Amino acid sequence: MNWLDQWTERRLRGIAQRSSRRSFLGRLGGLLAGAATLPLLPVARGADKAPESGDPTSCDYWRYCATDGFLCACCGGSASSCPPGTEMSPITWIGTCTNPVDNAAYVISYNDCCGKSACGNCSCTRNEGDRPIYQPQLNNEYNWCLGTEHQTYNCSVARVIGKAD
Amino acid sequence: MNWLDQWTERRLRGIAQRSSRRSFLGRLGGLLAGAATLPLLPVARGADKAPESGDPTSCDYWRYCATDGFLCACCGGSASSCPPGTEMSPITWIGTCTNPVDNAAYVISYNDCCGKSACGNCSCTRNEGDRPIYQPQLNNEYNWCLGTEHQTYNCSVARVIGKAD
Amino acid sequence: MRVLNWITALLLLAGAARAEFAADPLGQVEPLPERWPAHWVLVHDIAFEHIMDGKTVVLDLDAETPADQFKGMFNSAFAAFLAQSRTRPEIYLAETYYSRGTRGERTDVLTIYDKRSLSPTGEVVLKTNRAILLPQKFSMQMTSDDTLALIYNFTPAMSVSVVDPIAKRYVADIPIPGCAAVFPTGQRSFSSLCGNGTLYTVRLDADGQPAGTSRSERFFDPESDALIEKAAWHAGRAWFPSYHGRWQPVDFSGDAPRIEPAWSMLDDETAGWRPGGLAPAAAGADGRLYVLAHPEGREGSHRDPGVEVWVFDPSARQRIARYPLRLPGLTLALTRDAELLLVINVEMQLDVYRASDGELLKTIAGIGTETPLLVFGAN
Amino acid sequence: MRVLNWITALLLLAGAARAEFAADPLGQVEPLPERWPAHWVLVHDIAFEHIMDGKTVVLDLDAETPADQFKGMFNSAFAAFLAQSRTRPEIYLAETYYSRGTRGERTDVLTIYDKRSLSPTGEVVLKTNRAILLPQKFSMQMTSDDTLALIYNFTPAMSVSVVDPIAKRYVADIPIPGCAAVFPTGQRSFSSLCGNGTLYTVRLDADGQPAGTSRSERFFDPESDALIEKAAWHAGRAWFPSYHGRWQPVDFSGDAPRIEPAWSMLDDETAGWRPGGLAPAAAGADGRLYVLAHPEGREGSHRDPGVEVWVFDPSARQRIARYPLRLPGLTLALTRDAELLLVINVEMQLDVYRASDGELLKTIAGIGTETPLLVFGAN
Repeated sequence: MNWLDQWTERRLRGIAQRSSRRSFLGRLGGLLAGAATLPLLPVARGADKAPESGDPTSCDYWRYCATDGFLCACCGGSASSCPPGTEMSPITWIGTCTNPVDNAAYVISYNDCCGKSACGNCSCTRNEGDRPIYQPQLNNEYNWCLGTEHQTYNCSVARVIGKAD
Repeated sequence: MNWLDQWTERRLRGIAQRSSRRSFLGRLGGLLAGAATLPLLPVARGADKAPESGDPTSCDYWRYCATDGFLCACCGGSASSCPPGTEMSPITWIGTCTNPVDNAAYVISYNDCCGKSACGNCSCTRNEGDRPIYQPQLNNEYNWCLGTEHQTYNCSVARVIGKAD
Repeated sequence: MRVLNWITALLLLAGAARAEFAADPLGQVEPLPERWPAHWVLVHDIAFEHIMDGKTVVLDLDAETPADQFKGMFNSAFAAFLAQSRTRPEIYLAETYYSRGTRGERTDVLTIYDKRSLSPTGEVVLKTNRAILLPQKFSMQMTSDDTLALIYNFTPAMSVSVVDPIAKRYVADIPIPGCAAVFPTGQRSFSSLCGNGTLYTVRLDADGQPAGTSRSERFFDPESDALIEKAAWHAGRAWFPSYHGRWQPVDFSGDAPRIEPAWSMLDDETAGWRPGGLAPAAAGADGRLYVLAHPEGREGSHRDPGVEVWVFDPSARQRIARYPLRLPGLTLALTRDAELLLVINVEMQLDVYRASDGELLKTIAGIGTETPLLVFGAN
Repeated sequence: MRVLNWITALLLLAGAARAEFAADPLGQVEPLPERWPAHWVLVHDIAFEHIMDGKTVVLDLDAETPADQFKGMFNSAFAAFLAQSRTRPEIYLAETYYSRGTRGERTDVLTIYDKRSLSPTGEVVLKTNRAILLPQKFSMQMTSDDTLALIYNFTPAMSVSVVDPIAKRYVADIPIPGCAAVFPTGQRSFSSLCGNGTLYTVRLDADGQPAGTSRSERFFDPESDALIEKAAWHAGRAWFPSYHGRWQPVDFSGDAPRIEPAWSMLDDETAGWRPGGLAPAAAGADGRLYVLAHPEGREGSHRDPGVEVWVFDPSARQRIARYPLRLPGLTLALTRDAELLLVINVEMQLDVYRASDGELLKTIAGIGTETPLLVFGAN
């Protein structure tokens, strides 16, 4: 993006956040693994949980490598739970993110929380891996509040559902 | 307002515009006559119409001495007509404004145009003469889209309905 | 079919993953406590440019970051009225909807939200005569016994709707000609302020129907020095600020309001100042009074923001402090423990001051609100 | 009663005044012409933060001031789809409403607006399966004979609703499995782009019911170089930009689409550039193609705004101009006479360029819009 000066880049980020997923969302597929930017730390691991580090209210948090929308952790929910009074969409898109603690790849399910207006906090968006609307499982222009009582979009969570390998 | 520095005054204007009549409106009564700030000009007058000068899209326009809201002249209407697709409220508040051309006082009817969301253009608001909600005919916190099919507020007009004297 | 394949694949993937891994559960939604902590507040964002889609945000003022402060939100449509129950974990909204957003058929409802879930748990359909006006506290109130919601109507005919939120029943529409707002009176009565300078009081029977009315003597002159209906309220007593800077106390604890002597907010050093703002006055649980004040008051400045908050001891009828504000404030409120003074400033941020000495503790912004004009301490 | 007195007084006053003075009439509402001038445009503001309350603003680009440019507006709810009739003075919106704003019962409707009044003159209730996605042109189209509206649905099952706006009748819901968007084909058929790299075409009979389907050969590879469905469109022909900078023309004027040879937008001097934006491509009435382009394209940059507009002559398959933009642009469109090039820039303003030489003519802002993502020339 070095063809854009810093001003423009800032603008772009704002626009990307406002337009692309602010309400329309839905990175599917997660073809891209997020790069591990932290050193591998020796950490005690539970047998069946991903080890944790980082701030779930920050867009840099490792689970968000393929997220797109408002982070529920800034909206009264958490990285994996919805804010009070919303409903989690059962239809989801999947990403594969590298955990900086064990440098292993995990399968992440990005579920939307639905039934209230836009939360408006902690926009976090990227278009990598996004494909046109005829490949819905890879498209983030759709509102993915589907299979819920209401289609109104509030925010998105990032649930760890397994190891990728 | 000289106790407020220019920054604050600018803010205040914005807030006054946003909060007080941006959607809630309704200066009634028009107890105050706007001051004539332009010199008296010799102008040919029709027998039964107020002579005109000034810009109906500007908050300084003489008819707006007691207006409060978005100016319909900036919203697809005019100083005295509603934008396409809206409905003019028959319940109105009245002001008395001095016409700078003949220096005479005219009775102005401030009607709201209703049935669509806020126009958003040319906010124009003052609280002089405003009294609490138990004196509705003098209050601009009410939404005055009353007697219309819908109560949604779009903008306000300023109709000359007579000479005050 | 492609979509079905894809969903099947996802389910298989998720299933396979789950078999060997404790996945984060699907469908988890955060609960809230039944009794909200003393430093939680409700910020009502009327969303002027999109008034059909207003909202109320629940904030924990003790938390450090905006993300931690934000506990949740609920929609609040078309300049909704908001009141909290004192005995049930419930919030009531009087809202207006149109079948086609901004047009179509109008439906007014009392919506009941559960504080534990921030979900609507019921509604009562109202007449379509709710007043639509700038949000303020006394447009909807609960009766003192917490059994009935009282909603101010304006068409421009003025009346009060009585609604039973427990039985979810619309009870009555009581005319209050020439009067406005609702002040809970006694156990089950209400009063309204009238354009002729009186208070009009309606007593309700066990069913919530009007059982008698009374009118006070004329105790103020709306022409010379109007009382601002946005009163400070504590323990059944209101202190109305006036345009020219008096406090007018009224005791609403009995079946008929008792008008008490008015006294001045001003002294030599504050001559010419006036109260102002959208919610200019508040009272603490400790009985202190707070008011937003600005100098060089003039006709029309009664909604100008205050550059100071003044603190009064009403029993001594005396000002005990002047707090300069970081930014001029439009709206004033307190947490229920009277520890924190809440000010919506002209930048539409929430400034939190220590009530005891006026020290600025924090400024809360970046919580997704646009025109948050009213704030309530959680009760 | 007080209110009645006041109203009576007003009426008397108005009546008295009228008797001796030609008052401005009560209730006057501006009309619009049946055929809108060539330089009028429709700006669709999705209002992201308040998506239930989006709107479309009608602008006259020849006017000098924002006040004169603003001809009117109409609400457009929940990321509405918008299409204009070519033979009737009508605009169609596919909208979604909830009975309680953001919740309650969902109703999808095709709303019919009269261009002369900007009032809704009718609606057709739809199934509740309309796709809700970022606004784009090919989510709703009229058939080429201008008799039927075609609406893209996604639940995630993919289908197309056929609606007769003249008879105000919902006609059919036609599955298009694995395919998306609608491209009018022949007189009364439509095609959709499919995830397997084909076009799927449905022929409609006189009643608007499906009368036959066909599928093209596989003509693109979504994995290696996806076609962007937001095509430039002119006279029954589409030019799809691809992620990597090809134009893929398709002739939709016959009963089955005819795939034409693709060609590259790029040359040595623009290696590495890519098309991008929310509406990256447009065609003029003169047949020229326009595309928003940005350098240093990479995976994920296909919705980055363009820093230049490139102009192509499709018959010569050749770029004929590069226009640098004042600010990077997200959305591109043209007036119907192809004279004005419309660019929604990253500041959410509308920049108007002369299409023939790329000169910036004016920037339109301050028209009450927030996130105006799509713009249409009036037809």
